[in-house]
Amino acid sequence: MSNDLSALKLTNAQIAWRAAQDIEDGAYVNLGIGFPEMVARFQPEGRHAVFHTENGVLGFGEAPPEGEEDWDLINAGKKAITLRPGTAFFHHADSFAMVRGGHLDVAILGAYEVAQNGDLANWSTGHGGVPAVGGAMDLVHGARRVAVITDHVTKQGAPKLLERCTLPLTGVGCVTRVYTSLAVVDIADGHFVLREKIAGLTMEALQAVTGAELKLDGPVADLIVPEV
Amino acid sequence: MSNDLSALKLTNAQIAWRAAQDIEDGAYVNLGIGFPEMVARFQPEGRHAVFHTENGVLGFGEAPPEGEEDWDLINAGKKAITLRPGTAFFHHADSFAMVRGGHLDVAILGAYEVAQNGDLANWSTGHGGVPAVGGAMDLVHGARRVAVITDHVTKQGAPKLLERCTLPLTGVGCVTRVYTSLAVVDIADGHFVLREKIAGLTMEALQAVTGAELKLDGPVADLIVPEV
Amino acid sequence: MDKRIPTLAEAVAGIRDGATVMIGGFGGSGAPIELIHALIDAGPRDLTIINNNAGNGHVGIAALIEQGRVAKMICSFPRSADPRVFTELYKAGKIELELVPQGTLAERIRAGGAGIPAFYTPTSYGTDLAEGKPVEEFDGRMYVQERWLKADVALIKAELGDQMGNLTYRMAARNFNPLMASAAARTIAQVTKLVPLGGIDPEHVVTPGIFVQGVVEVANPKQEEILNREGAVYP
Amino acid sequence: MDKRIPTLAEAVAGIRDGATVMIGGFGGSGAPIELIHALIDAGPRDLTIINNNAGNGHVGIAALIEQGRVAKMICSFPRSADPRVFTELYKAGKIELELVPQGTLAERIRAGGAGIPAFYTPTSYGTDLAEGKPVEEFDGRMYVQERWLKADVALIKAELGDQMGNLTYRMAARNFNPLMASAAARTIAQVTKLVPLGGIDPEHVVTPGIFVQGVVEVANPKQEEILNREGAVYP
Repeated sequence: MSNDLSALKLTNAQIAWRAAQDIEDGAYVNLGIGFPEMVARFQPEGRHAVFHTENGVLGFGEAPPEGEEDWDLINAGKKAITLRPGTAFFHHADSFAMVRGGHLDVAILGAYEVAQNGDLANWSTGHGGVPAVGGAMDLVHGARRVAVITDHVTKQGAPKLLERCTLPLTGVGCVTRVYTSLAVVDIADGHFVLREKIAGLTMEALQAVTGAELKLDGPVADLIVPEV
Repeated sequence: MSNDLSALKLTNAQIAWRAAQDIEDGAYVNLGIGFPEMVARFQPEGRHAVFHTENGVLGFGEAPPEGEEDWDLINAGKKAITLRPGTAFFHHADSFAMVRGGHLDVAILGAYEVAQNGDLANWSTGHGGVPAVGGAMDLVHGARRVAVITDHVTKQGAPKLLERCTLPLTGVGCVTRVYTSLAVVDIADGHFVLREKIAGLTMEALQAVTGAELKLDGPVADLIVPEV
Repeated sequence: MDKRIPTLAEAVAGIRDGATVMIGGFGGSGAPIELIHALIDAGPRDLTIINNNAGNGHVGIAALIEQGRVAKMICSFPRSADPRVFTELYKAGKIELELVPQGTLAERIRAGGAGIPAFYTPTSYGTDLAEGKPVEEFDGRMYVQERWLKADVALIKAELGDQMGNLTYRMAARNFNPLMASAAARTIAQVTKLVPLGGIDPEHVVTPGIFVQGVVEVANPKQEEILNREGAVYP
Repeated sequence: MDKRIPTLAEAVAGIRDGATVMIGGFGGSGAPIELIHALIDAGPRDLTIINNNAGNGHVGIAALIEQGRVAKMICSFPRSADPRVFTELYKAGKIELELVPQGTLAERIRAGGAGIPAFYTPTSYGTDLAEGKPVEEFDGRMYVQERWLKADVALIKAELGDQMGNLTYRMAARNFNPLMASAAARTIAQVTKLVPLGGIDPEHVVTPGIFVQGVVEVANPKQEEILNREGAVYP
């Protein structure tokens, strides 16, 4: 990845902000562990999503101040959360009934790789280490809309948007939109369709760091994100 | 059936009394709609079974006085019941998880026919009418012990204990003990094994009203039941 | 997010001819009588109704059947103290019946809500009700494959409800209601008391709001059992 | 009927070498730390442990693993803030791992409790975790067949408990606990407060006593998260 792209690209917080703009008021949303959790901070004024966590809480609030954690009240990332009016508790089978049964509107997950057919790899780097899958394989086949937020390329500069995933799959044909540090890309009919890209980034430069063809279908908007 | 047998035979309440004697203290018990419900009245002194009803109540009490019914608090026969300390409510899937998952100790059901291989027919007379099965097919494959209480013969005097059921089955090979108006019969290895019979009733007379061979395996006790 | 609906008529609006409708309750307990009567008033026909029973007397589901709105019943026990309405139409061949063992009915509905398209149960193996269904052996025992049940709409009855759709139930009136809430594209709950957000302890929520699309308050709901003892007829 | 057990040692007595033990909790919330430590003291080996995770730090399940008692873990996420114990043994090939997607793990346990020997889920279709499992198409979509999970013993943590074994939980500490209660031949619950019969509203019971064989009071239970922040080590 060139120095130019590094200067242009969105921060993780900005990617999360962009993803948050597409969440409707009242949507039921599951945010993956780690980076995706950041999306909750950027709900547009006047919209209130209802957040679901795999370990059995719906409609929870943000993290408590340090020192005020109740470690029985955590999210799937084992971080402390808080109650809000309307929160509900339930067991794990009911929690995944919500996931698998198609009751979530949106799941937003991280990715190692996303393929143009919607395949996602985000649970195993394939080599050594302890494999751990958590709820990702359930989420990708449950939520009505499965979106990915990710840097456009790996730390080594290799594309993460590919013709075909090389790492072990989390799910087949499940992702419908990818928010990256450079672009917003839909997946439709087995192709990446570019919707938005960073202003000042040429199509050629973007395509050069993308591992599969970026198709066009209508206008490409500028990906404009505030400092957050 | 001879007049002699009619004079000797147990009343329904007495059959229920006899069945109740085999229910251990603390057992989880489901009683079928109608006649089997009577078993609850005859728990031996000092023993307390916990009664389950398909519509989502465990550990309930007897019927309330007339006029004090709460029709949201009913059993599977749609009769009013009462709360006891320790009662729990749950939905139908959890209720049948208890049944199907093998958590009930005993289910006691009525029967049209019972076969020597343990097959039970108790839900359909086979001709016309509206078929209705309720929870019987679940109960026969769920409880650890499935017992039947029944008159030894039909109203027309025909045997109800048969080599093979003629009516549509409720379950295959599920019944392990039958309490009749004349005898207590176990089902083991595809045979009826006589355990108790009314005093004064000859083996021949009993066999004559039974549609399959009554085997012997150890002593046959007198079936002695108080006036109830 | 506010799922409150002001009137019963609005609550059942949009249920179209031919819809599959789950209706909560076991006998009269937990039966959403007011929603059913609103459905009768609304007029859709050729409905497939999923309930444990097939109505009793001349109110609720029995009234819906009596008005000729039901093409098919999926239930476990279409007999009751006064089931004349269903019985007559059934014997006349004017209503279809899919008879399902009660535990299988509950599990099929739960499966519909939980995204489980099929499961195996020992229930009904070797009986007429397993005819035509795949069977499989697990650990030396035979089981019947059963499919999920879903619906276009679920009409349920709850006790407390808030504007997010969180619900509690009253005693044995819980029965099929929470399962059906999860298995329908659109679930409408009549609640005896609408409470402010936070009015239900998060530990006591039985149906989380994610399963509910509309909540309508019916402050003094009728009990089918009492209506029938009074000889009530709807409409 | 009185399912109360006076001591933790008696509560875990009889768990034999080679047993399959479900242990409730998700991370530290709902983890029955005192029961796990009593199990360490009791000494059985070659255990198969079913839990969402594989322990954290040097207490609870991590301590059980560290003491060499665990032959196999069945879990969805054997990584944690400080998972050294499991990681080292796993890399050394000294502990077996069956990795199960979290929702499938929950559903398999529920199926074990509910008498459902197998079910179909879309989860893991087309991935390495579906290898060797039967697949089937329903309504044009592919699903993986998964089998029930059962255990000899479940060790769970609850909030209130009565002598019949009725239980409530505390917030997100509910997680796998009610499911595991239903899926083990013998379920032992540590409860933070033992209440008299009738002390739990029948509407608020989460685990009905039929799923519980023993209840032991642990009045001020340790929280794994806090123990680990203190650097605790067991024994």
